[in-house]
Amino acid sequence: MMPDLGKYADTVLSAYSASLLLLLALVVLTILRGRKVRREMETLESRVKRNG
Amino acid sequence: MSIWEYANPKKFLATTEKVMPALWVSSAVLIAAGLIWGFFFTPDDYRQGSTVKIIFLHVPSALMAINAWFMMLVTSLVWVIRRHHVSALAARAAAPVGIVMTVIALITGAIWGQPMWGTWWAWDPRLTSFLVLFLFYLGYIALWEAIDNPDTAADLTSILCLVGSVFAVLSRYAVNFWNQGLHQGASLSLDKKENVADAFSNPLYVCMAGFVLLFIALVFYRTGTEIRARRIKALMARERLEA
Amino acid sequence: MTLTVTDLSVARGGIPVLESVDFALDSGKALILRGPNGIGKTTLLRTVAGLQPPLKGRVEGAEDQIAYAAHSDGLKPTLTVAENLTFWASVFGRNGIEQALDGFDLQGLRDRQAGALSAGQKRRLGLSRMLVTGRPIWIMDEPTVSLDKSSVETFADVVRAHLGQGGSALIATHIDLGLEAEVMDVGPYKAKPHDIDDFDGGFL
Amino acid sequence: MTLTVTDLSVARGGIPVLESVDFALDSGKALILRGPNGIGKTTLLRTVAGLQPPLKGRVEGAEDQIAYAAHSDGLKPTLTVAENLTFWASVFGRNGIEQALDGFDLQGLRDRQAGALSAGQKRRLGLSRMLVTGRPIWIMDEPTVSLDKSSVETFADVVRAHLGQGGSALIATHIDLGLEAEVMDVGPYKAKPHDIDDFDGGFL
Amino acid sequence: MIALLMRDLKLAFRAGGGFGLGLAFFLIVTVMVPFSVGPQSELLARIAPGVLWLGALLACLLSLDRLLALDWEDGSLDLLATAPLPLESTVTIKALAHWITTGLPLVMAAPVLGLLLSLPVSGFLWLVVSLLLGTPALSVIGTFGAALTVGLKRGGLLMSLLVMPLYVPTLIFGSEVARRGAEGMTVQTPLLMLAGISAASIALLPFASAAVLRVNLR
Amino acid sequence: MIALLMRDLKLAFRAGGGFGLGLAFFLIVTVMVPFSVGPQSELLARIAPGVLWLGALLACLLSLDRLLALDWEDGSLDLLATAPLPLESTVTIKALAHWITTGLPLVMAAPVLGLLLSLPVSGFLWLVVSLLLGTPALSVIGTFGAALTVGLKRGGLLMSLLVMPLYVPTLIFGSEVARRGAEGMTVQTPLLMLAGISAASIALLPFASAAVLRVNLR
Ligand code: HEM
Ligand SMILES: Nc1ncnc2c1ncn2[C@@H]1O[C@H](COP(=O)(O)OP(=O)(O)OP(=O)(O)O)[C@@H](O)[C@H]1O
Ligand SMILES: Nc1ncnc2c1ncn2[C@@H]1O[C@H](COP(=O)(O)OP(=O)(O)OP(=O)(O)O)[C@@H](O)[C@H]1O
Ligand SMILES: [Mg+2]
Ligand SMILES: [Mg+2]
Repeated sequence: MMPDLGKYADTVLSAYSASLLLLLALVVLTILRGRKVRREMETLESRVKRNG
Repeated sequence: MSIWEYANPKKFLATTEKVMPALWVSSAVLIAAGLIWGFFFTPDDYRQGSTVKIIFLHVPSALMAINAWFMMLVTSLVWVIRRHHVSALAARAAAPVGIVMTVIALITGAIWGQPMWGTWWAWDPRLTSFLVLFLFYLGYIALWEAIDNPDTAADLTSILCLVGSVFAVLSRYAVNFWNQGLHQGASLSLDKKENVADAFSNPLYVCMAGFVLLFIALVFYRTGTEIRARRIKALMARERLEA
Repeated sequence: MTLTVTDLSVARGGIPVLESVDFALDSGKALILRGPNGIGKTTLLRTVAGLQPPLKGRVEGAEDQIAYAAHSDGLKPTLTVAENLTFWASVFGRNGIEQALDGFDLQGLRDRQAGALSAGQKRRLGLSRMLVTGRPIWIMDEPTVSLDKSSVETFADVVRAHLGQGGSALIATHIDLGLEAEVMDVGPYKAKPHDIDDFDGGFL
Repeated sequence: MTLTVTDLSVARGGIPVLESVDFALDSGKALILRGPNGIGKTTLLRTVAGLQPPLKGRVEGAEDQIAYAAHSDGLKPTLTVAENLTFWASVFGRNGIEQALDGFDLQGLRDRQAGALSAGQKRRLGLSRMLVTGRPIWIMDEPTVSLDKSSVETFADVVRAHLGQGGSALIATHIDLGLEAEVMDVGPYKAKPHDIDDFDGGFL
Repeated sequence: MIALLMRDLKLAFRAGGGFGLGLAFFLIVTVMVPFSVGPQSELLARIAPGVLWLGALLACLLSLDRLLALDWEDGSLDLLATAPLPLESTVTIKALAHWITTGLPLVMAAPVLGLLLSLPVSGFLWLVVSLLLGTPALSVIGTFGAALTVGLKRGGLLMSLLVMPLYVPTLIFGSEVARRGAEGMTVQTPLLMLAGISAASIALLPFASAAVLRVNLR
Repeated sequence: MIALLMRDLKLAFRAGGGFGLGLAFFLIVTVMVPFSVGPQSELLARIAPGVLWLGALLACLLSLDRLLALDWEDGSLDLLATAPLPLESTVTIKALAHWITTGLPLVMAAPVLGLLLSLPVSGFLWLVVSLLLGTPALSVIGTFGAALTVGLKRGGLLMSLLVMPLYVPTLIFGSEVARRGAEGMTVQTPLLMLAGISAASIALLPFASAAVLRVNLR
């Protein structure tokens, strides 16, 4: 399954893991903040509507 | 029916809401496919050994790092000229994505450099100009964060983006003049002599397409978030007026 | 030389504070703005003076006619009183600061550094700056802050003399200046909340 | 808990401005200082508050009893109203800012950043700081600058309540606060020019 | 006291509060060195420990001018002086907040920047150790400089001028430790001196700073 | 216009006005370099042109934050904006005043400091020429940065962050001229580029600065 990376295994694997980690972190943070802001906006909208 | 219609925040939210799932899925599929293809099913390079596999992350991220700045330049111009709020917010949304891409290109490059050039870092022009690009991103983001008033921030950051782009190009030339480099030439160019072998180029194209889609997805989503954040600010201000 | 403000809406920090303000200020007249703290007087004055763009509406007759006195006086603490005034006079292409010094009773402080003045003395110097601009329309934001009773009277005299020479003045203040001037309460112009479903560039 | 000032001479920038000031301030009482601009009220208050040393004379009963409100309010523009007050409360080892917020009608502005307040709102916040210190003697330098009429009344009410609880207040002001308090004109204490032959430590 | 520390940290982390800017300055100075002295990595490796120390010192220095001046301008210092907190603790806490928001991030960033300047592998450990020992001294000494110049409008540059000579011993011993470390030599003597300077500054300077501040307030 | 220039110069020369402080900073940075990288004169000679350019650049940068911020804080900028002077000339004059009080003294002091760092004799001429051509660009670019951050309390460090990358081309070509000069090589190409950057910045950037200032004033 795993291809033979030879003597550069560390190099290649660390490059892949660092990059994927960064990408994942970017996506996750983006979505978390998006959700939070969306929730805040909805509560605020309903409150404002209720108050007139 | 002009594209400026999408500059209305509500319309923008409604439209992107519809295409978001497709964007997420297709970018994930393309990136996964490209990386798996590249990682498991390409041969080692005769000179670089298995390190050549890093190219599937390195080149797409470098590409997007530059293109993200370019997109910010365009949206900043649109804001300066036509004053569409969504445009300014899109620039704001793209900057963190761009800086992460820059960091990925720098990190993968540094890791790749260790076995190939025997050093993590060299002051090669291409590497150096990427570092300068990183600094531009940093300054741009810091300026957005430092200013309260969103319209002021949009105006200032877009002028910074315009002036900064000119100076970024200038630095590219300066750096080229200052040091001859170690780095690869443009291997995907039409100049066949330098070109990467076909075995690598196809999965590379797939990865590049995936990164482009991921960038679009992230920017759409983040722009939506920025729009909502602006609306929260405006709503709170309105409440204040009533109080 | 009339300053006309038509249907003016002004915003602070991106938020509308006053809407549809209308007034005209003829030469020889003064207009006093009143209203509770935070209603938007400062914002209105800055917009009329051209320091910030209006949300809506127009300001006419202001171009190069206005001298503006804000909360802060634009004084350099290391320059003397006379040097400060001379600078502002020459920026406005004029010379002669004696009249300004006399007007606010500053002759005795003439060679004192501005940084070594008391709060009220600084304010008097800041106000005397209006006299060296040679501009006909004076816009002043709470000009009498820190002034004692007699200085307030001096100030009123100077404004009266300015009006007598065909100038005009727009003043925001909380106290009674003893000027014979029209008074406008800005309270009624307070911006009304927008309809929140109208989700446009203003994000409301 | 009486604040006693005996034969106090104060100087600003090395130059004596007021001489031989005497007064006593009992708890439950307020003393209002008046005098033309530049006479030395600010200097006197800073000396009494212990921020600068007197030239001569003594201030008794001030140690750790004084809360001082200067021209500037010590507000951080990036902290909210509540955060600003909470900070000052804990510096003085107390907690609970509700009463201060209520006193100056700031509940509605509680979560607003202090930098986004109008001049009068800032001033109200600065004054409400006095309430969270828990100190009995309030020393205030022109506290009502920028305040509108109704805020001045609120302020007077707060001071009255403070006096009622056994506190005292020393206030320099040019306007009429509507407080039932003793008024002291500092004019007569103006420092007389020394005899220039008397060439001593003061170089005069 | 904790309230003051918390407030200062909060202010630093708020938008425009200045957290991370010292770091950014450090980064930028380091990046600019190759632009100015040229890209040869053998030359860069030789000057790397010195450049990193100098960069850290400048970054500290530049973030000092907001340490007390902001509190002075808005009147907070006057009010703090009448508060029940002794001025000695106030300045100590301010120095601590400065170190947490500036010194500590510099220490953590230094190895990454060492990479950029081709610092030899053997040098990383001692670079970090020397910065960890030296930056607290930089903060405390800097607080003294800030207290000296607090009354002056934009005293920033004057303060740099006053503080720089005071920084000389710390800089000499600190960069000596880093340099010897990079060259594989023994670091004991300069390390002890550095530790001594730090300890003495932290113990004694706050009294001087408080005294100076008292003079400036009146 | 002349009144504004005169006032700015007068303010700079008054006590606490900041004249000479940029110079002092330049001096100190240069003096601290041997402390941090070690005293070998052959090494110092090699890095001398670069260090002098970097020092000059930092000195310029640090004196920028008082360029507009003081006028902003005391309300002068508001008043200047309502005066009959177009904002473009105001910022140009401010940049000029900055150059006269900071850039010019740096140019004149550089040869002396070159001596301290054992700069080769051949290097002095081109060092001075490159600084003379480059410092005006530094002032104009810096004015843009100062205008961007003028509304922020103590925007000093943020300003450094924004301005530094903009300084990169000037620094590269400037120090390249000085370096080549010191090594006796031909300097024509970088010299032309440096002159071009200076001329273009002076011609165009004031418009950007004025635009930014207008945004900040409202
Ligand atoms: C931190 C170090 C590095 C940085 C910042 C960097 C940056 C870049 C950039 C900006 C590109 C251009 C992408 C594009 O324009 O499409 C690129 C492409 C490339 N890099 Fe790197 N690189 C680094 C290190 C390396 C190393 C060590 C190697 C391998 C020895 C390498 C191999 C390549 C290859 C093969 C390409 C594709 C060339 C092309 O299509 O233009 N890079 N890199
Ligand atoms: N930066 C800001 N962001 C958001 N709102 C602000 C900002 N600055 C001021 N405001 C608000 O705008 C409103 C108008 O302020 P303005 O300073 O014009 O009031 P004013 O009438 O001059 O009050 P005062 O009499 O107290 O000076 C106030 O409610 C204030 O809280
Ligand atoms: N730094 C200084 N050096 C010398 N004299 C000064 C200095 N600062 C203020 N003065 C002078 O000291 C005197 C007292 O000033 P002070 O500020 O105490 O007056 P004040 O009564 O508070 O006036 P106001 O009502 O205007 O606030 C004034 O005449 C002033 O000109
Ligand atoms: Mg106001
Ligand atoms: Mg006073």
